[in-house]
Amino acid sequence: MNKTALSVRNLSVTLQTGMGLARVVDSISFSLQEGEILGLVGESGCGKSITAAALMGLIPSSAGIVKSDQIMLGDKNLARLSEAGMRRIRGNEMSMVFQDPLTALDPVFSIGSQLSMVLRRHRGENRRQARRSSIEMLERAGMADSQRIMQSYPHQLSGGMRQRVLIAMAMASRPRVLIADEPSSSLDVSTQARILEQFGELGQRFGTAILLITHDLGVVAQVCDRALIMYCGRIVEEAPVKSLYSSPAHPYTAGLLAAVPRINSAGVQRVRAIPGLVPHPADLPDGCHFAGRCASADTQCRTLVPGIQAADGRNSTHLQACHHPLPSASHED
Amino acid sequence: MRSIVQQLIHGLLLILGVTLISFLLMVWFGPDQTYTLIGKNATAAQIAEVRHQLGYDQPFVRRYVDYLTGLATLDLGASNSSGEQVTSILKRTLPISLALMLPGFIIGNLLGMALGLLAAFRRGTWSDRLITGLSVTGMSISFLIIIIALQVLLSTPYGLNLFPVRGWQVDSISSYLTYVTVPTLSLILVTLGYNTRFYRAIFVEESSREHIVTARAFGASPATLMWRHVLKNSLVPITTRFMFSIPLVVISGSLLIETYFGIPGIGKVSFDAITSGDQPVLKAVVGLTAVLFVLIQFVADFIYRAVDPRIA
Amino acid sequence: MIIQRVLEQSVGFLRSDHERGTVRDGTWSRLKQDRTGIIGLFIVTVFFLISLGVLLGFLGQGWSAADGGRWESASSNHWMGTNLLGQDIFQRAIFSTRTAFEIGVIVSLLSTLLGALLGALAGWYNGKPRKTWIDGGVLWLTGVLDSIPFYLFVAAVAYALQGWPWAMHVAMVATFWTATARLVRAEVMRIRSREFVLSARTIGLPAPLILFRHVLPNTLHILFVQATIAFVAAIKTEVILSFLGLGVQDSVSWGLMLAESTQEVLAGHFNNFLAASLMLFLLLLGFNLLADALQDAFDPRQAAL
Amino acid sequence: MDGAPSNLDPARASTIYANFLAVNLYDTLYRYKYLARPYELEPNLAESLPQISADGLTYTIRIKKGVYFVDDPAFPQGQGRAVNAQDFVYSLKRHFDAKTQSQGAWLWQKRIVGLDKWKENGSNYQQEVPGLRALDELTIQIQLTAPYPQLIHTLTQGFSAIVPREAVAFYGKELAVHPVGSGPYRLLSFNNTAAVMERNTRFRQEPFSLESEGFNPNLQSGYGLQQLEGLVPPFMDRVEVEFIAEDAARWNAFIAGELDFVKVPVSQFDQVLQSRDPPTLKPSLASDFHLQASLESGFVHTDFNMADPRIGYHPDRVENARNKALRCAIIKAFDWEKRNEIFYYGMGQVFAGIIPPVAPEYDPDQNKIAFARDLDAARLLLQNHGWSAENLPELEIGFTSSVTERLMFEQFRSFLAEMGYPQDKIHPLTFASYGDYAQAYLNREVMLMTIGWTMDYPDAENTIQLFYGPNASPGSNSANYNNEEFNRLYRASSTMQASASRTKIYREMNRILIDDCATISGISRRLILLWNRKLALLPDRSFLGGHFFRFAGQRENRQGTKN
Repeated sequence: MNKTALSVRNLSVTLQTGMGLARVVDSISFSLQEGEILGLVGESGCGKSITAAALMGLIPSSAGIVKSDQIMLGDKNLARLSEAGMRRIRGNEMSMVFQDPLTALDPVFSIGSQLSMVLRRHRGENRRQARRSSIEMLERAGMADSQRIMQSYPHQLSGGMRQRVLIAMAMASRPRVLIADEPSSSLDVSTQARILEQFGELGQRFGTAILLITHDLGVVAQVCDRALIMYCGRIVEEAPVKSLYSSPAHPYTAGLLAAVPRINSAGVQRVRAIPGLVPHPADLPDGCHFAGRCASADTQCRTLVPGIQAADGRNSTHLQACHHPLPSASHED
Repeated sequence: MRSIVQQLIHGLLLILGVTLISFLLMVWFGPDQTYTLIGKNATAAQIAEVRHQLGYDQPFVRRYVDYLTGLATLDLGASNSSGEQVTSILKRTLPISLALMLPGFIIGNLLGMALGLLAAFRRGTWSDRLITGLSVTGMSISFLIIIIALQVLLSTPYGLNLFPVRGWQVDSISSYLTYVTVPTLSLILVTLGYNTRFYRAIFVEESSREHIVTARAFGASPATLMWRHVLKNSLVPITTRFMFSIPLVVISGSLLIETYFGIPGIGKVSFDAITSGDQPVLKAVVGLTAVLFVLIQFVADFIYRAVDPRIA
Repeated sequence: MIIQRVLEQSVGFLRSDHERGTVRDGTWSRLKQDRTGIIGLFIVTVFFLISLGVLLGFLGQGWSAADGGRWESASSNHWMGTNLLGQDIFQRAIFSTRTAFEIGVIVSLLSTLLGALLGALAGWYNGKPRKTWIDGGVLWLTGVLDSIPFYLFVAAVAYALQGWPWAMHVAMVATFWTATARLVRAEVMRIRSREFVLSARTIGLPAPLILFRHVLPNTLHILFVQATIAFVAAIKTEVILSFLGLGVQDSVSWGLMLAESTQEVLAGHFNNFLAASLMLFLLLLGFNLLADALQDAFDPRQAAL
Repeated sequence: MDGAPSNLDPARASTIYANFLAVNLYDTLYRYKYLARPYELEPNLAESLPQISADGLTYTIRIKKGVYFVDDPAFPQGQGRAVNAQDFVYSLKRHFDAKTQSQGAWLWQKRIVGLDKWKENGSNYQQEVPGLRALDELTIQIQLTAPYPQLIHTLTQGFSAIVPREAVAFYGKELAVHPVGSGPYRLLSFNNTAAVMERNTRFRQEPFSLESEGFNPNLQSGYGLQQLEGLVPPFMDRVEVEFIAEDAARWNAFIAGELDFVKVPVSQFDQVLQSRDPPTLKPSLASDFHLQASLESGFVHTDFNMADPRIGYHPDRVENARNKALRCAIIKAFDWEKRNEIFYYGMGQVFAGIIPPVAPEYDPDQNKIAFARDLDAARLLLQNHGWSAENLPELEIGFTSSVTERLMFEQFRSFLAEMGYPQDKIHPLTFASYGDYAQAYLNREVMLMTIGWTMDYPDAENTIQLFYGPNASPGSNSANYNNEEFNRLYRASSTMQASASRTKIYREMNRILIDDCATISGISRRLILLWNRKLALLPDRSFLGGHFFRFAGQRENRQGTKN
């Protein structure tokens, strides 16, 4: 099983911000295999969520411009699809789970009606069928008294519950691709863990490809197969999780990793935060956007945009975009 | 159950307050009708006589309590100036006011909702700007200006001269329409600006909620978003506005329109009552408005529970 | 001295407080970007200058001199013609600007202050879990005032205070403050649970100090907007009251001019009506635009919607 | 009609509007002749003019036989019964029953033997009043305490209209909206914007006679009255009276053809009139409408409150003189011509004192100087009595705040300003309702008050009593004027029948009053009435009052008329 579920070529998003036009996503490309969980990692404001919205076609033309060579979902090119066409895709072949389950559900409709609404929309089921299959879904999502949940309203459920409901909703129509935007960050640790496990299972069971958007490398390590590191709208590194953690090639990635507290034989390591701040998307520096915060940056970095390329000394699927990539860790030991 | 009891108490307190304040203003400090009732060359004795009949010589508490009991037993007494029973006055005038105000009130709100919805839906586009711009303009025109202008334009030789200048000689649908048109138009024009703006704000607020994005992400069509999600979520503020402006529109609004167009509705009657100091009428109008308010609060509360599960 | 440090801290919190809806540097810049807002501000300023000119005796002093013929049409010495008495309508319209500002400023100032005070007290002593009589009382009063038909109430007050030139103002203040009070109450309840307030309380600062030094300043955005709204409402109400004969007593106002015109327009004399309604409309428009701009400027989130 | 009656109870029909309707819904013993001018009395319900005893104290009046009240649930089986003398007695007694809240009682107070006493004893209708008795079914006898020449005039007014006791018992206060009378019309509907009346089919059959109504062919032809000769009033089956206080609105309703008869608002005079003197209609209107321009039966005057030491009587002789000078100066500064021009389209009639042109005792060649403006003389007066911008008192001028009243005030202020009276020393004292205004000046709290007086009968006694000392507030002498000589002359004249010598006394009193500068007076407004040429009619807004309704006929067959 190595079919490509989603492949994106040169996706760019330009938004109208208070400080003028800003290119918040800058011609990114990546692909997503069936059953794979791909992490999209970066600090807040780096364009992760916008990417997700753009993929779903949720960015209104009044708000910004979305450009791309192609967004292939299976054999459909979403880039060419009309709004009506997209509507048939959304929540059907490609669906999304949001960060804050508290506000993501309509407070005045019962869980049941919201679930079955989706089913009736996409599968053309009638009320009864939709109701039955919703119940199944909730149970599959591991919720015991699904009957009660069906009748209850969002405000009556816990955060974790709501998130599970949302996931159930997202999986309702067995989508090829599921985009999860910080699905667990608003939940307490234990719930977080359970939610993430659920993703794993889903991936296995339906071969759904999952794009997991997060700022938390811990989460990535926990569930993802591969990860994309995003900085200021660009992908600066793409690699299988192992290789990424063992030997990051981009200084930014290294910085992120260094900022994650971890415990090893040497005891608790001191956290080193990346110096400086993320520049505002409306006035990005030329060349490598990270140059301003990078120790090893030179004039080349400040003028020339580094292309993405194989990171030498690492396995072929490890790509990076830096003029002065870090040496592969494997060489050292 | 407890909440209903609380509401009852709250309602009673409200009625008590309204009646007390208005009694103070309109009755205790209000205009003294004695001198409109005495004839030429009245003697001090006759004046005292009239004051006594009007009950002006009673102590405050006594008069206030009488008022409340009268209100409670719906025994509203008779008008001082015409001698007509207040209840029959109300029976006569209230229907007129309703017939006069309701069309404008309802159309005004529906139109406002429609425009607000359109503007919210086309947020940021030229049509939105146009609508909001017009509503601000509308809000900046005084009621009186609108009335005068419309009257000149529609009911005088200087304009189209289509409708009667004033009055209310209604005995058929057609005559009703001729008399109600200009007032209704003025009422709509006056309220439309505020309504549109209000409803737009609400719809914008609701349509910018997270769950709307979710719904979109699950393939909901714009129509579904607006009619299903936005509208249902907006029901609470809408009902509130709608319900609570009823008494004010029927009394305050009709007061101006009816005095200007000389229409014998509750508004004109209560204003005449103020100017002439016809206290039985005043007391009845104010008292009943307060009661109406409380009732409306009950109804509104009921509706809230129906539309929003979060309000338990 | 420990107290000293914590106090600084709490004030520090206040400074670093970047919750939405508090007056801060961004406001003015946002306001400047708002074209319509600037237009509104401009109109209002012009009118304000006019009223100042009247106040200082440069403008509209001839408002009461009856030196023309009856209902003269516009001419070089009577720019907008004359009214029944032969008084210069233009002068009267100009002079009325002062009247309008007099009413607007007094009413909006007092009603907003009253609303802020009572609202703040109610919000502060809302004292969850148990309600206090202050909060209850204020709520009750607002409820009561709001359920008396407006014009009826204003008229009644105007009568109760027979002939007294300030009757109208009192009536309006008495009704306008409730809206402000409600908003401020809500806002204060929101703020009082925020950490800089909590910290200020934990170190036992006297409640009034916290309320007026730390909490109320954070409701300024509401007060500004409410003040402009009250201003508009005041001017509009004056018109109606003057029409009903309860308004301005010993002066001239657009309301009075309109009242005069109600009898003239149907006889084909439109000058009074045109002059008054034009001035009135422009000023109200100016204020409404300004009010919107302020709202947006203080409340970017809403504006962004 | 330009105002609304609040009340149709004859005992409270104090406004001309109420009176208009009252005399159509109820019967009065007498009325004035439809067409005869000056006014002549004519028996109405009474059979003939009263027999008056030599001492002028005893009046005996017989009423017509077979006159019936309209059918009404108030009567047994709803059948209107015959009107009898007792009904008149009862109706007059009502005025002296506190429950009635009479506004007309003053007409008979202390005039009729035993009537005031009857009231003191608690208004018990079983009790006889010696001065007011029904000798039999149809004969009334009235005993006066002193000769009261105006008595018979009072019997033409709505106040004296005849009310059946059954109706009072049945409707109580509500009688005010359920009139039950024996007049030419009966009420169909009534609210504060309109009253609709239909012909009282049981009204007595009295053919219309030009001759007995005092028809004057030279002046009164051309109104189509002749064709009514011999017909039986009321000629109209249905009369709608709309109460439209707002001038412009009333006028537009008329222009729009909604009304057949209207009192033209002053603001419209220039739209209506081709020429002022004599008043003629614009051709455009003349084809459809008749015009009648007549003086109101009353006048408007502005009184100084003589009880106020700042402007009126002052204990100190010098101050008293200074106040008088101030008053006289103000009077001289008052520009009647301009007032008349602006507010009455120059068609009112200005006169000096308190005997208005409509009064028979009016002196047509009185000297005009008395009301001519003379600023210099005014200033001189002030100077000579040491008045200066600094020491002039603050003036408070009272009025009910309506647009017109306010404009009048502003004009008054500008008059005084031209004399040199500092503007900022002249203040409006506004009252939101007439009641409050009346209360204030009847309690002597108003410095200057403008008052309109409508005469109750064509006899200047009715206006002269306005300044009779004992009538001071709360009586109708709101100026609180009190002059010994004046009072003496009034008492002397009050019992005299109309005569040249009485007229002489009246004019003497008028002179005294003018010399004392107690009032700025006065002007009688010109009423311009328009009515549709389809109507055969000659209306009257003064003493005849609503009595003319019954004589309104139509030239073509067209149902109903609106007023």
